[in-house]
Amino acid sequence: MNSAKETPKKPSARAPMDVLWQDESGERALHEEALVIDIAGFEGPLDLLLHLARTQKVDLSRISVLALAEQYIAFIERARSIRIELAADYLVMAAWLAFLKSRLLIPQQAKDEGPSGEEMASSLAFRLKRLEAMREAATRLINRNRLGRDVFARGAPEHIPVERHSGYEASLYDLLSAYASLRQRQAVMQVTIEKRTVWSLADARLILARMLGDMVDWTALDHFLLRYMTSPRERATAIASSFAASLEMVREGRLEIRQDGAFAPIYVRQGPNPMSAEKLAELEAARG
Amino acid sequence: MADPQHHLPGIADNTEPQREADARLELEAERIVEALVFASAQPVSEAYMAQRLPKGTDVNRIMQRLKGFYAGRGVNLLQVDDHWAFRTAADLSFVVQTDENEIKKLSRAALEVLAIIAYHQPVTRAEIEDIRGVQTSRGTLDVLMEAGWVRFRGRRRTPGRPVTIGTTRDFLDHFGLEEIRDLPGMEELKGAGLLAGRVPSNFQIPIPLGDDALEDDEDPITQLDLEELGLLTPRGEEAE
Amino acid sequence: MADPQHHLPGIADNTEPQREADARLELEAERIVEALVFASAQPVSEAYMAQRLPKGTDVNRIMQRLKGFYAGRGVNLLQVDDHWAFRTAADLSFVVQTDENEIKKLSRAALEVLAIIAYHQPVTRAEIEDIRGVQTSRGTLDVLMEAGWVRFRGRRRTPGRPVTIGTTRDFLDHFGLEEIRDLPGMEELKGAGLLAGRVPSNFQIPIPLGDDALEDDEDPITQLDLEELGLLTPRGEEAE
Repeated sequence: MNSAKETPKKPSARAPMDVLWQDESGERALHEEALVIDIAGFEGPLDLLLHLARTQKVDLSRISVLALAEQYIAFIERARSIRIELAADYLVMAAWLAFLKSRLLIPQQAKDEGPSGEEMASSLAFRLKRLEAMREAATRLINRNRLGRDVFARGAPEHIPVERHSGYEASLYDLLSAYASLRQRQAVMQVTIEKRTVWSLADARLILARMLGDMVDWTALDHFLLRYMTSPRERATAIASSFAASLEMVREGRLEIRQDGAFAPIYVRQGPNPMSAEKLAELEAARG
Repeated sequence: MADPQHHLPGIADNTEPQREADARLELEAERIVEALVFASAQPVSEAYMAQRLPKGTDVNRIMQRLKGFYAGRGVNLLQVDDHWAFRTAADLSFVVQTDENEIKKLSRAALEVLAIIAYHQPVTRAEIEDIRGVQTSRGTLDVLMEAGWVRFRGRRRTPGRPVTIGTTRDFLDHFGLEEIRDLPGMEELKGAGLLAGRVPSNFQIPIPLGDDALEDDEDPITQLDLEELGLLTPRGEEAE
Repeated sequence: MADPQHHLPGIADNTEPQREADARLELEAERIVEALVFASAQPVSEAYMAQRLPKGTDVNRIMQRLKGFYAGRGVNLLQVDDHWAFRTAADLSFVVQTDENEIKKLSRAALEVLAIIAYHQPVTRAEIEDIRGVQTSRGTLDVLMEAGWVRFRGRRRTPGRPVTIGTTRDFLDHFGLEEIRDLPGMEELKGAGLLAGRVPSNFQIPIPLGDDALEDDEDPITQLDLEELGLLTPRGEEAE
């Protein structure tokens, strides 16, 4: 539940435009089961709330905000219990609704600052009504007679009236997109993007092999790797690759490995079949 | 040009030829604007037509009359802002339609954003996001701008001077609207206070502005907007 | 369809509603062909129209009548073989043709240079080239000057005293901006999807300085300068 990013959206899969165009109500055919799984289909928490409100089957001005808040929170809990990644927006809304719920249930103290539960509830109801009104407006708009679909312009225009004196045609959009793409192009050309350091398995194997000679006794894997870690950012990749390489080397008998418990330090030492100097030279040569 | 109806009776020997001359001039003006508008696929402005007519011609009156003349025909004269265009009658779409008549389909999000811009303009991106309760994903506004339906209008004179967005004349043309006030359901929405950019305690309803001219609305009066909008919403809290 | 005039007299109680129905059908057929011919990019054949009309409709008769209807108007219906097209009346070609060939699309390079001037003004030629990373061809600035969108503002007080360039009032008018600072900034360009979300951390979009007042490091352009720049001679050589 730590995803702060937007969940991937696939509105077309769930609410295809065709539905919106043809279906006046704009109601989406969604049953409860799908709802639980398909959070990605919602365009944010308000969309989800609106959907839940719709299932109350009452006029939006008469919905019970309290019931709605409970439904939403329950929904989020269910989503979390089956480990659906939720965008931060949804969690923030859940927290806000929990706060709203407490405000509605507990009488407000006289000196209490901030909006009352009723104010918050009516603000939420307003926002839902407004969003729904905009959806309906969008549907009505798109169902109007549209140029090029229902209504047509002259097919063989003879003349383009030039209203501007400049004699040149360009829109603000043209101008801005030209500028943005130019600047972006130049920025990409001028900025050297820092190469991300990643330890390959081969790198890790070579480094481990080099170290083998020095290792007299059990040595903590990450402890000796520190020598090779120039920056903390390399830590994760170095440990991951070294660990994978060490397993392979254990299999070959070049290394022994020991860990006393989960998350305890990992120790390594030379195995029964150490790497020969020639083999090491070969590896070094291969790496260049 | 004098309106024939305003001539005084009793000086008939003078008014009769005058009236005829007026009628001839009027017909000629009608023919000229017909030709101008018919020849163009894009709406033609009254100002442009006025330049091509005798000085002082009341273009709008002529256009209104022509509009009536074409009302029942297969091709209608439509007003878009202060521009005019001939378009096939909507009830005949079934005959005119061909396979090539493909129009771009909009995503649900883009359509919603378009409606919000149309009904709430001039509107900032923050306000759009407040209404939808979600961030506008990349490419949504882009698509609408590329279609030529929305544009940056200016900046609001509030802290941060956010850029305001509005619809274009192409938008009106595409959806067959004379002006932005003709948007379906506009009156009801206004009446219900749903176009007010704020919570119900404040029942001030801005009149949507479609004109090109920036209005006083982009003044500190709307300063309340952003702060107030953000305050009671979860998105606003998140931003804090 | 029977022509009403061919009905025999004496059976009036039957012909009156019949005649009305015929007239309605006739008008509907007229409307359909009007729309078809209007919307088509090429002249439309009678055979094609017949397919879209009730069986047995005499297309040619309808077209001939429509031709008469439009004869005195600003737009005429013309027959080419058995195809039909609308054309502006020949005697009105002067109104329609006055500004033929005048509209040109701005080249990509010109758009880029214009945008750089808009955002980075006052800007010198060398700075433009630095931002674009390529040399600006001689004609590009000329085009923008000709369009009336950019102007020489002054000279910068640096070695070589390079000329500074800025936008004009016409530029603002054309692009529907009230002032140059209304140009969207980085956040808005990103929000509109015009700029990718990931730009280098040092990436900046300047706030354009578009005042007529000269900057501190700018000198006004003098008559002498203009001559020196070759601007007073036709299509002057640009100072390289």
